[in-house]
Amino acid sequence: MNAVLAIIRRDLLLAMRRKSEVLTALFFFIIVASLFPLGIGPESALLRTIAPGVIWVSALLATMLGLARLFAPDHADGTLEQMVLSPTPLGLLVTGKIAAHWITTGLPLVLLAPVLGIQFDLDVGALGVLVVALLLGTPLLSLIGAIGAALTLGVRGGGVLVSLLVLPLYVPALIFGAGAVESHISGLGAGGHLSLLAALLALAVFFAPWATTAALRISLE
Amino acid sequence: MNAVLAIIRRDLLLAMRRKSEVLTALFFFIIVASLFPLGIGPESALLRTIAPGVIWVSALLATMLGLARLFAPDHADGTLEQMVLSPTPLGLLVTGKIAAHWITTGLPLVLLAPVLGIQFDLDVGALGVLVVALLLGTPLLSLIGAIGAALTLGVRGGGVLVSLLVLPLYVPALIFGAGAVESHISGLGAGGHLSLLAALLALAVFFAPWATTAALRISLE
Amino acid sequence: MSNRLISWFKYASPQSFYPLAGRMIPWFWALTAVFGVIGLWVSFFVAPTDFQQGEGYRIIFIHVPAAWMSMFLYVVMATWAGLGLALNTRLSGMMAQAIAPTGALMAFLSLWTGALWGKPMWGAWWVWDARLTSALILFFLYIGFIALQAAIDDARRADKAGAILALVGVVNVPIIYFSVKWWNTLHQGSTINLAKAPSMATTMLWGMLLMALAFWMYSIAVALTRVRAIILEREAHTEWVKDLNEVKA
Amino acid sequence: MNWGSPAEFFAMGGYALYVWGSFGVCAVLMILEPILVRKRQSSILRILRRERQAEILENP
Amino acid sequence: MLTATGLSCVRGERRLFAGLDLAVGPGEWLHVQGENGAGKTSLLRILATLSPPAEGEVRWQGEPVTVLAEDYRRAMLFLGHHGAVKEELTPLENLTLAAQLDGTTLDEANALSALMRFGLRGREDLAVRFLSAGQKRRVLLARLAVRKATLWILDEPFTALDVKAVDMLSGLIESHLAAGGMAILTSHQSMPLPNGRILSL
Amino acid sequence: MLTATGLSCVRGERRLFAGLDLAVGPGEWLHVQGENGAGKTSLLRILATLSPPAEGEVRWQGEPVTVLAEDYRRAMLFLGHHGAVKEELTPLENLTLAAQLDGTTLDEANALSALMRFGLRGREDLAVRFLSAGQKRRVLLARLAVRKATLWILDEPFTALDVKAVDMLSGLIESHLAAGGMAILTSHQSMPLPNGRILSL
Ligand code: HEM
Ligand SMILES: Nc1ncnc2c1ncn2[C@@H]1O[C@H](COP(=O)(O)OP(=O)(O)OP(=O)(O)O)[C@@H](O)[C@H]1O
Ligand SMILES: Nc1ncnc2c1ncn2[C@@H]1O[C@H](COP(=O)(O)OP(=O)(O)OP(=O)(O)O)[C@@H](O)[C@H]1O
Ligand SMILES: [Mg+2]
Ligand SMILES: [Mg+2]
Repeated sequence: MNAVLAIIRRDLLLAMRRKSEVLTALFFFIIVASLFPLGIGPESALLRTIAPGVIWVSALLATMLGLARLFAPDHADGTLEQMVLSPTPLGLLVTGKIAAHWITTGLPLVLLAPVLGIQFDLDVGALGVLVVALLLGTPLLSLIGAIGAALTLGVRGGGVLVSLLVLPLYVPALIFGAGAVESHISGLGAGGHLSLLAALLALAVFFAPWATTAALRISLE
Repeated sequence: MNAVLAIIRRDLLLAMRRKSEVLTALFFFIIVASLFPLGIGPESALLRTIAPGVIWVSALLATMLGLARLFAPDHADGTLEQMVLSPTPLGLLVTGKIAAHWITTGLPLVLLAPVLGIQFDLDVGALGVLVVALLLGTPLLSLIGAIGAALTLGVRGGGVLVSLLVLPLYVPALIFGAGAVESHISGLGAGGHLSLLAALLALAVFFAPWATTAALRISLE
Repeated sequence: MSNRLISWFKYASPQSFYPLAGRMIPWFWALTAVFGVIGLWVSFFVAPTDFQQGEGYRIIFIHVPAAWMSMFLYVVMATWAGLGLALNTRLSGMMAQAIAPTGALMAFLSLWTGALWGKPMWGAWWVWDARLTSALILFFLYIGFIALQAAIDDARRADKAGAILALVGVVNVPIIYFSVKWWNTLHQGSTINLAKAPSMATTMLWGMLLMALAFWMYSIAVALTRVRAIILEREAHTEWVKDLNEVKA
Repeated sequence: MNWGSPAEFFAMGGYALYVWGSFGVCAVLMILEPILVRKRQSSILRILRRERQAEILENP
Repeated sequence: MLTATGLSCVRGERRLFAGLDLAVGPGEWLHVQGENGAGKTSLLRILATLSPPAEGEVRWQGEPVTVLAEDYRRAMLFLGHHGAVKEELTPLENLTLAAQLDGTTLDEANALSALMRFGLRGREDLAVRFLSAGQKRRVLLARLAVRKATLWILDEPFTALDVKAVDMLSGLIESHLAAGGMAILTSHQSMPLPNGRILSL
Repeated sequence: MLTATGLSCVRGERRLFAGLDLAVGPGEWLHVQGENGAGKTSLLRILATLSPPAEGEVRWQGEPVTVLAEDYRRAMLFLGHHGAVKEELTPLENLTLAAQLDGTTLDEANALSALMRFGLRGREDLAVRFLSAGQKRRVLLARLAVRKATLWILDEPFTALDVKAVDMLSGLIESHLAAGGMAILTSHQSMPLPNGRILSL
């Protein structure tokens, strides 16, 4: 347990050192979401309709961009080798790393999403649902993404390959996440979507660290 | 001139070696464009309205992902140092690299865009305008992107930082590119937008390699 | 019991599977031809014209088999991959690798034929229908599997990494399917629902089944041929490969 | 029998483009795939034979 | 006591070594020698359980290392070609965090004294990326002074080090051996250490 | 003839060296010595025009190198700590493409013979990432044999090389000097080359 906290602390410290990375993921999120009004035009009714989808897709992409940072630096400088050789079980260390990834990538997105929602003219209730959906959804994205990041580790062109592996697996999160906001807006209530999202999250918490650990061991072989 | 061809050949050879990278950038383009309907909903009238914007934003993002590959590998393994020290003027080598980047990233996007257009139910005329706009726009994206890639070289977290620098610069390309298709659809004719895009391209061909070279020298110092 | 286990493992070694596959391939090609010819004959000459869709419906005779095979092959591929991970047999990974391209081909064919069908029927090449969308995602999963394996040089590592991806995919495919379905019904976007396709004449069903059998046999034949090539590539340095008749010749 | 003449058969009741487009691409791909696989097989066999030849030459 | 029997290693089509036996007991060290590309690094990675051998088995105190897993990893310390130091952290942070990941804690005083010992005085708070090639290497080697392990597996530990640092490091290895430790090293230069057995690949 | 006058180098708050003068004429070589972190790499990078000096000036045949630019770069070859080889290309491709980027062409026979000379027979067609540490280094050094340059600036060229390769490389440097070339080297080991002047940092 101590080691998990240590690795979270370490990754947060590293993130502080290269602050620009964390901030840039955030700005990426904002910029991508803001590109749409530019590409599509300013009608606010149209924008309100597409808002949940656009915000969620932007969150997906921002998370995905951060995945390259998840294991690759540790792999390149040999730290990952040392982790595998460490007496602490690898699974724990991996869980710690995923948690740190969520804190540095997912959490800021959740906090920032309302601002974007306001840009797209969403009302307060919809903003609340958006935040809750992202709060459930972003850890899911980190967990699934970690599998992809581990699989593509040390593979040439891994940085782009990971998107190919991970984006299709993100589809349910996207559908339920954006769906929650949409069905709230259309008056149907977001409960169903949100509980499905929570169920997926529970499933992923259980399986993803295990699959990630297995994938890491394979890529180090 | 010989050296330019040599570097284009070298970069294409490298791209062949890691074929998966080029292909994956393509699939990234397709997947991102396909995510939007999943986030927004399947109504085809709505989708047709947002299609040009979505396709252009996806092209922007796919190009941007490839930027990390533009100079970073050469920088990491010291090849870039050798290029700076090479008797061939750096500007020529840089031009070659940008050309190779467009051939491996931009050109495939142009060829694939009609398929996406069909998914979004665009008609044949609109598809034609889309292709022409991308044909003018993607070299522009490569040229502008190269400046960003050079500036963020060797900077920690450069991979994400580059998106922050480059995406705002891509806005004019996005507006005129997506605008061309939209104004064709609404019957206004795409000529104005396309010629603006061509003008931007001419400007960039002139200035971007020069700026990139300067930026490269700075980041190597 | 123990006897059967041993012989099973014997055929799980590439060395004994290679000739066995060689002997099986012609039979599967023959079956492909037989089912294919009868199936085509039924689809074009026996099955009646559809009263709603005219002759255009005949696409169904390849569309549905391709769609079925694309889903079935994914499960088969993941099973082999999982076996490889669990039992550490070399052949399993090679089988998974051999099946993937054929699976991707089937997924592509179902999309292609579906699109060519949709145009006359719905007036659009593509709609974001639940089934179409999940078929598209399945295609992406295949491509991801192939790209991952291609990107890893070491064959054993590629097998294991691919296996994990395939297994994660197998857990996800149903989730994706249902989520897409739900997404689609909520929006009530598409006007035509595939599930409400016209009830089929028995001859149509027969044609479809025969073509599905032909596709199935085809997939087995191609996968076996490909696995033989993979075995040779991977075992090139072993003695038994050097002693093969086709190498000596 | 549904068809009066070959021409009718090829016209497919006006759906020729779609039906033949489907069956055609399907046929092409399903012929191409085995050919490519055979090529892969024969190219690895060729390499193996060449290596064997070289080995024989080196230590007769 | 580390023993390995019948180890063989295949890379690509190439068999690097086969039927290799070795044994290292308390107080002993093994010098793995061989030309460039002979397979020294590959052997060390097998001994460290980072990659599996094509054939053969590695045993620690009589038990196969695959069975021991964690216990073996606790007893063993592997330092390879790679830095395994984070470029944006300082040497001090690198050292304390590495200890925490191993499940132990290292107080600042100990960490500082290890760094001093490795001649990094005045660089404790400079990010590692500013350090010179040899200084980076020293940060890595400082782990030897703080992590308790019985078996040291070091791949070319003397690379990039200046004369003073080489002396320091060999002194450290000697006292490790004197205390009953074991070491497996590779190096292309003659070793400034007595009594090593030599394994030629 | 390379001359430098009054060079000084500042990194962060630290002045690594100041008022440094040096001169290397045809047939001469300079051995830059110093502890880890003394500033050897920094000096070499200044001489190679990769970073500007804080004070002082570097001249080539009497002209400042900043003025000569391309001409100086054509006459000079710098090989640093970094590999500067592409991991996914083969040694052969690496060598020919490096030559093309320098604006010369290298036919396959010459490239192959350079590789043979560096003991890479049988590895010409293996991607560099599969090579061992020493083999990677050899691919880089093979450029010495194919690129014509008067001044060689080599940062720790003997790292990771085995005894045979060290002999080979020093032979190469000797014949370069005998032909009127110049060389500036760093190394922590004693150099297997005669007649070097020593510059201690
Ligand atoms: C790009 C377009 C299309 C794609 C990707 C697609 C995909 C699929 C898939 C994956 C299946 C198998 C599903 C299952 O058996 O559960 C299927 C079956 C079927 N499709 Fe399509 N389809 C497309 C267009 C169409 C069109 C336009 C029609 C009819 C107007 C159609 C009618 C059918 C029918 C009748 C079945 C058989 C259903 C059954 O046996 O249960 N499809 N399609
Ligand atoms: N896929 C492959 N095909 C053929 N040979 C390979 C392959 N991968 C690695 N090799 C060879 O395996 C060897 C790996 O050696 P290793 O890294 O263990 O050498 P080493 O003894 O540590 O050398 P050095 O002294 O240079 O560090 C090299 O000779 C390399 O050429
Ligand atoms: N920002 C900084 N602040 C303080 N010191 C710095 C800074 N950047 C670099 N240094 C110091 O500058 C020196 C760089 O030395 P350089 O890399 O030239 O050493 P070197 O002689 O090549 O050593 P080695 O033998 O280890 O390769 C190191 O001592 C390093 O600690
Ligand atoms: Mg080695
Ligand atoms: Mg140095």
